[in-house]
Amino acid sequence: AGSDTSDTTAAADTTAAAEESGEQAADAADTEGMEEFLIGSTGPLTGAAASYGTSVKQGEEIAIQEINEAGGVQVGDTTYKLVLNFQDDEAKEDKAVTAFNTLVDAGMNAYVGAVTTGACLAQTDLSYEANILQITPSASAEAVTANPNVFRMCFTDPLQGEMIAQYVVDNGYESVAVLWNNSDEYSAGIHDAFVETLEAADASLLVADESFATGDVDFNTQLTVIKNSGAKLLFVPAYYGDVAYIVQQAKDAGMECDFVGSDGWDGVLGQVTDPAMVEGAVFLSPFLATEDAAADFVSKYEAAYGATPDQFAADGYDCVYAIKAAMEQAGSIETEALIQAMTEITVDGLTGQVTFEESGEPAKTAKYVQIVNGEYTAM
Amino acid sequence: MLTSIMEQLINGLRTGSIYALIALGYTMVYGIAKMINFAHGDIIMVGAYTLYIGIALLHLPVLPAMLLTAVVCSVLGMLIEKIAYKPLRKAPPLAVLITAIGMSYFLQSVALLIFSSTPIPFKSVIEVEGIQVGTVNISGITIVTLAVTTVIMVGLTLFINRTKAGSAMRAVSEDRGAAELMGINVNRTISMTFAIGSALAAVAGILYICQYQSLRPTLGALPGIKAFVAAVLGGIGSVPGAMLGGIMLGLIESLSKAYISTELADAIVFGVLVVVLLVRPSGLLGKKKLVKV
Amino acid sequence: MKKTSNRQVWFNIAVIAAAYVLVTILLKGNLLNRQYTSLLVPIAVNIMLAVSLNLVTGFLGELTLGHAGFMSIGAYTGALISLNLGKTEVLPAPAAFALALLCGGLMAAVFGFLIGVPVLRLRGDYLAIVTLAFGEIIKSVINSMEITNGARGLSKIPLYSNYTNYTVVFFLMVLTVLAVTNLMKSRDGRAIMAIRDNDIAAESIGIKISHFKVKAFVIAAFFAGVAGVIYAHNVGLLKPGTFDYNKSIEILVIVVLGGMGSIRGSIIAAIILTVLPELLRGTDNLRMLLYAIVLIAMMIFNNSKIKEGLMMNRTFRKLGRKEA
Amino acid sequence: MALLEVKNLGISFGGLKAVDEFNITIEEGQLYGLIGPNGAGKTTVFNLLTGVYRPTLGTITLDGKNLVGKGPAEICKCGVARTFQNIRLFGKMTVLDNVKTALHNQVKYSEAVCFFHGPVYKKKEQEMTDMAMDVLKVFGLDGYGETLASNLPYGQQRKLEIARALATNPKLLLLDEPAAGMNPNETAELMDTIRLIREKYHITILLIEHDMKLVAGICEYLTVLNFGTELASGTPAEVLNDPKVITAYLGE
Amino acid sequence: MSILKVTDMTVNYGVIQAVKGISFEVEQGEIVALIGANGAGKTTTLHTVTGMIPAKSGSIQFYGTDITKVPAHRIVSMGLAHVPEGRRVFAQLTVLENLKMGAYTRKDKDGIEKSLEEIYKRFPRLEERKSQLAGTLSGGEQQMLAMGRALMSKPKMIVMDEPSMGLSPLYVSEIFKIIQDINESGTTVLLVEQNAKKALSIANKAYVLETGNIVLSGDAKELMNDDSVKKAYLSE
Ligand SMILES: Nc1ncnc2c1ncn2[C@@H]1O[C@H](COP(=O)(O)OP(=O)(O)OP(=O)(O)O)[C@@H](O)[C@H]1O
Ligand SMILES: Nc1ncnc2c1ncn2[C@@H]1O[C@H](COP(=O)(O)OP(=O)(O)OP(=O)(O)O)[C@@H](O)[C@H]1O
Ligand SMILES: [Mg+2]
Ligand SMILES: [Mg+2]
Repeated sequence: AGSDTSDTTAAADTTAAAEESGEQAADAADTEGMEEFLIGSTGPLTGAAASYGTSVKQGEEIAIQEINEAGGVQVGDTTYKLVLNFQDDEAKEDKAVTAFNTLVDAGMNAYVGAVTTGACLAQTDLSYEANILQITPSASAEAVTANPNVFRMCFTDPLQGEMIAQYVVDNGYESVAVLWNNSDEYSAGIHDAFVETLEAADASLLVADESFATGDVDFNTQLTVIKNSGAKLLFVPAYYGDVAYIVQQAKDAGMECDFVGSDGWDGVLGQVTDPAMVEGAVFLSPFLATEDAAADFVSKYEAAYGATPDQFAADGYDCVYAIKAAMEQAGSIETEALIQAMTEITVDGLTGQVTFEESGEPAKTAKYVQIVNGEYTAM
Repeated sequence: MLTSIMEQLINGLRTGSIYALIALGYTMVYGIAKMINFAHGDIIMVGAYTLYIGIALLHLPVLPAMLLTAVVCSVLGMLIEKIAYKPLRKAPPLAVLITAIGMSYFLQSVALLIFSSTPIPFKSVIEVEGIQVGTVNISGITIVTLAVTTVIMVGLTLFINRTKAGSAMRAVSEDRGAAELMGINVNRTISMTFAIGSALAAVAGILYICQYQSLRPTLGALPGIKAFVAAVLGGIGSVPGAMLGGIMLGLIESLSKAYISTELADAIVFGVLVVVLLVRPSGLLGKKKLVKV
Repeated sequence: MKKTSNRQVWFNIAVIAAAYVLVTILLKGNLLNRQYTSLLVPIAVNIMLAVSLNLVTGFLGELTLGHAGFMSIGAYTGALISLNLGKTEVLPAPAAFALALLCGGLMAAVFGFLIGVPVLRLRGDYLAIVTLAFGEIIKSVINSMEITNGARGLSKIPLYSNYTNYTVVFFLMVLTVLAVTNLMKSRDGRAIMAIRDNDIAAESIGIKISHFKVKAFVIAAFFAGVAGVIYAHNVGLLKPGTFDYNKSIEILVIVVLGGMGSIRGSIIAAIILTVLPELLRGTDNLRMLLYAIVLIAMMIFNNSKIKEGLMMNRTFRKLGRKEA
Repeated sequence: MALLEVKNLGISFGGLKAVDEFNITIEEGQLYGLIGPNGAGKTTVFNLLTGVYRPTLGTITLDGKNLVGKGPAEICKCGVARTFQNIRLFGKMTVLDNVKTALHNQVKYSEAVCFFHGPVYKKKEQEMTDMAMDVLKVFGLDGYGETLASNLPYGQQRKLEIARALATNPKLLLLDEPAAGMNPNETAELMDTIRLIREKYHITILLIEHDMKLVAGICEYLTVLNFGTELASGTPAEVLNDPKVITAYLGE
Repeated sequence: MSILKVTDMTVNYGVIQAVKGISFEVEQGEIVALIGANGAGKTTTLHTVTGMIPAKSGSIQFYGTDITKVPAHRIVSMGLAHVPEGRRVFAQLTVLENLKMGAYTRKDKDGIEKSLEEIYKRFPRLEERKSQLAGTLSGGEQQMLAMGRALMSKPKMIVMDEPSMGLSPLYVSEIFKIIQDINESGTTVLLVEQNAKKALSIANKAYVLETGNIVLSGDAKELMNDDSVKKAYLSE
């Protein structure tokens, strides 16, 4: 793979180049006689959700390259070189199963994935049976971590919903609207928890509850309803792709309410034609590309892929480092030892300092990010 | 309440006019070549990216960039026809449908490889002031889209019914063999149909991207399907029907989202479609096909 | 003539037995890696879907784009049954699964009957669009229902029909294929094909068009429903979005590639098109591109002179044998 | 009692009265001819008799049973079968299956048998094949059993259509220009065949034809249609010498 | 001068050979009849001549130009029109639109109008029904339309596939008169007919086709008196 040098654009060329340099680094490492540790990973590389999978993959690639260049992972007496095998699952459950099994066939040692919730849920029992450590970068439904071998890097949906509801109450908004994707479990999960928490606090706060479906690009109808409801704040638990359309059309419709978003908003600045549209918007994010801690990663990522990394890339990156930490802590690459070690490690990642509970959930602090002067700013 | 209904109607018009524009291309190709060109939506996508290349990368002025888009799409349409559909002229119609689906996958994957899956923001190149009707604002792009769609609809109707090339198209759509016997070059006629259909897709791509301002490889898929539905609603093969169907679809969508349920909006829209077709089995303006026994 | 039909039967039995033995050897001997093991059930599901769709599209001659809708009704009905009865051990697993299969199929058949109304009034592309609409309505309604858990879908569905139970799946697949094959060689099947070839003539010889059109839809829906139940109990997870028109089109692609009205073709195409994307895994980001190219190439080849030439050689050889 | 009685039949398309106040009575066993200029409404009469069109006026009774309002399938079950002016075969089915399909209401078995076959299936199918082959033999088509209907030459297709109609075991057989596209020799052969099937199957035949040799040769009674109404009726000798008929239809 | 010259032409449908190496010629100003039983290959021959299906081997020359591989639509503009078997009128187009379609290759507007008038004169029924959809015409009316449509291209030569099929006796005589008319006004005619007697009576020359081979040929009047022809096709 990666030898398709005939591609036409700059982006593709750099991708190929990055992969090649990765391979070269790996080749160099080979001569030092390192053992290989295969990290399997799946996510959508094609289809409508492709950008999320691609981000995770690229984040992982950066992390692996860094680790290998720094001499691999020292486990007891052996040094391991990390190798990534990323399979496309098209964000479909059935494809996720075969993608996962392909990785087992390839002899993977640990698994990072899946990127999307449905695909991930289809895999957790398989990884449990196959006795493989699984860390999902971004599958956020609660049920994902039910098996003891599964850990999660991102926040759960309900957690985000609750936190944002709290934010709304704390900041004294009197009328709030929510616009969510009813065919997406991420959006639905956050929405439900949000509405529940908000109504528990004050049932009169929520003045409009509108939804849309995956693939929709026109939100004018819902926005008109929201506008006419007089909401002062609009909460959009969705990914940046949808958000870009929503804020654009909200601006065109002359809406003046504040925006608040879930972590899916990360990357929204790269998606709007004019940053002014999202000026002042607040969203929850574990990752902030403008922070000093991320500077190194961001510059590497930009050099390799010609794009600013988003939350998905950061999650993928951190997952690889979590595995590295677990390997070192366990002093072994046996799955039991790795799982045991997961609850003992602390990863100082791009998405903050994180430890893992036995339930598989991450313990880390959420950051609110505000867009100020067209820049992401920590609050 | 009245303003809100007005506003929602205008929202419906806004999406409806885009559907209508795309549906025109669909109906045109369907009416003549008797095939559902599933790749039509993806030609729209190619059109959108071409405009982007013209303006953002080649720094062309707006009009030449649009022209470039139309040319690229027309040529692409003809190429697709030549490579993928023409070898299947004698095959059952469904074989062509499947090839069209393959073509749709193909275009999407090529776009994905070239431009990656991350959406690219793109600022509208059509700057037209909206108009204020009472308290309601109709955006400039909606007006432009409606105007363009109407002009195209009228032009296409005249072209098909009044010109020689148009009548050749109608003959080809009925019986290719007999058309050949009239001295009509069937291959060229079909090629031309695809060229025109794809040029319409280019126009749709331009207006679409100016309206929604974000480029992604899959952007043509959903409007493609919606427009197909619109074309059938209006009576597939009927040019005015495509326009009517598109606008109706937009209006129904908007009103059911606004006043019934956003969650069930799709179900309602399709439900209305089913009911309309049960009452008028050949769509709103479609001609009932006569079979004499 | 009688002899040949007997020979045909024996040949079919031999092929089925051989296929079963082959699968067993591959699995028991651990000759198949996990990737391909996990394809066994999807292949069977796709065969069932394609063969049942072929009944409507290939034999009855009506283009439908909503087959995934029937599949989803079967899948959800079956899954709800085994989640509520099987998992809570109200019923033993085999009984729960059998009930799930039956109810899934029947529920889908009921919807197949409902869609019969438009089928009787509409033709060609109008019908295609209405079936597409129907599929999307089902998706949309399932997505907003409480009992189906909306967009989050159903999970932890017991894996009654995963590869460890391939015997059951294989049996159901064979049953579907045989039922449809037999049907097409019977009086009902001839009536269905007659309607496809010339409905006016079919009516003129006393065939009730409405009856057989609805019947074909009901039967096809039933088997699609059963396939859906198997799907649900193989993946263990259901989401409404899985069953959109893209899924329907995927099935249609199999049917058309295999040849309209050819059951053997449907089976072969189902196997090829299920395995192909997996074979292309090695090609990384070129995968979908190659898939598209291969699909177009296969369609063109299927209708080309080259293939005609190959087939002709075969006919020649056959003719030669007959004479000899 | 007459087998078929049509009274005051009428239908119009748009403003055009295609059939108007048309009457015809056919006795059992008769070989009856319906002739008339192009566009006179002959095929339309067939379409009205077989339920393809619904008359705006008039009554049709077969064996005392009313046919108006019944669908084509039902009318077929009542015992009326037809062929079509522009051939309508089941093109992608074999010649044998074309005829077996027409036995649909003669030989029946249950749905379960359709799915699972078994001994009943074998027996009934064999019965159908035998019956179909019998009919095909009459038309000399028994050698073409496994040929696809659409690959037959035009003349054979016409014959297959008659065979298919016969297989439904009708009381009344309607033939729409059975000799069109046949040369005189073949027409002569066809005349023999028509006579033969009338004897063998004891049926009544109403046929439309422009070939006067055939009409004069086999029809016992004729009705001439012009502009949707009856112009003349009688024995061939009477009708074909009627000056009205000569100017409107025959010429010379 | 022989304006159509077919040499050793064979045509296949898949493995079936429908025409097995036939040769024939049509001279300027002639009416040539092609007769033969059902399935003899007459329609196939005509289709091959006008480029609708490809010849497997052999050559076809029209006015000295080799047209074996020329596509059908170009052959029409070279002046060879075809009245196809089964009429093939454009069912969803009106009668008038069908006729205009026949003049597709012509550019002389006035000439087209004149031809239209001539055709209406020949077939008054078509004028009565000029705005009716062709698909709803009766069989015979459609046959007239097919004929009129072919004439609209003002061809040098016209090939007709069973033009009298489905026509009433009155019109059969009329059609043959029209064919003679057309011929007298300078159009060469190649005629396939089941009504062999009528065909031979107006033809100059005739060929008899049997299972893909020409088995007899010669002067039409002589063939009319040939015993085997009499027996096979004229059956008195
Ligand atoms: N569905 C229809 N719509 C409009 N006009 C029709 C329809 N069916 C028949 N007609 C008209 O009714 C008249 C009678 O048609 P019909 O087919 O019965 O004639 P016919 O006597 O069978 O003639 P032919 O001998 O040429 O076949 C014709 O003028 C025809 O154009
Ligand atoms: N599309 C086809 N596919 C296969 N065989 C065909 C096809 N068309 C014609 N044939 C065969 O070719 C032979 C010649 O057919 P053709 O139609 O040329 O005969 P014809 O002389 O015109 O007969 P008719 O008088 O019945 O019109 C016949 O045996 C026929 O079955
Ligand atoms: Mg008639
Ligand atoms: Mg012929």
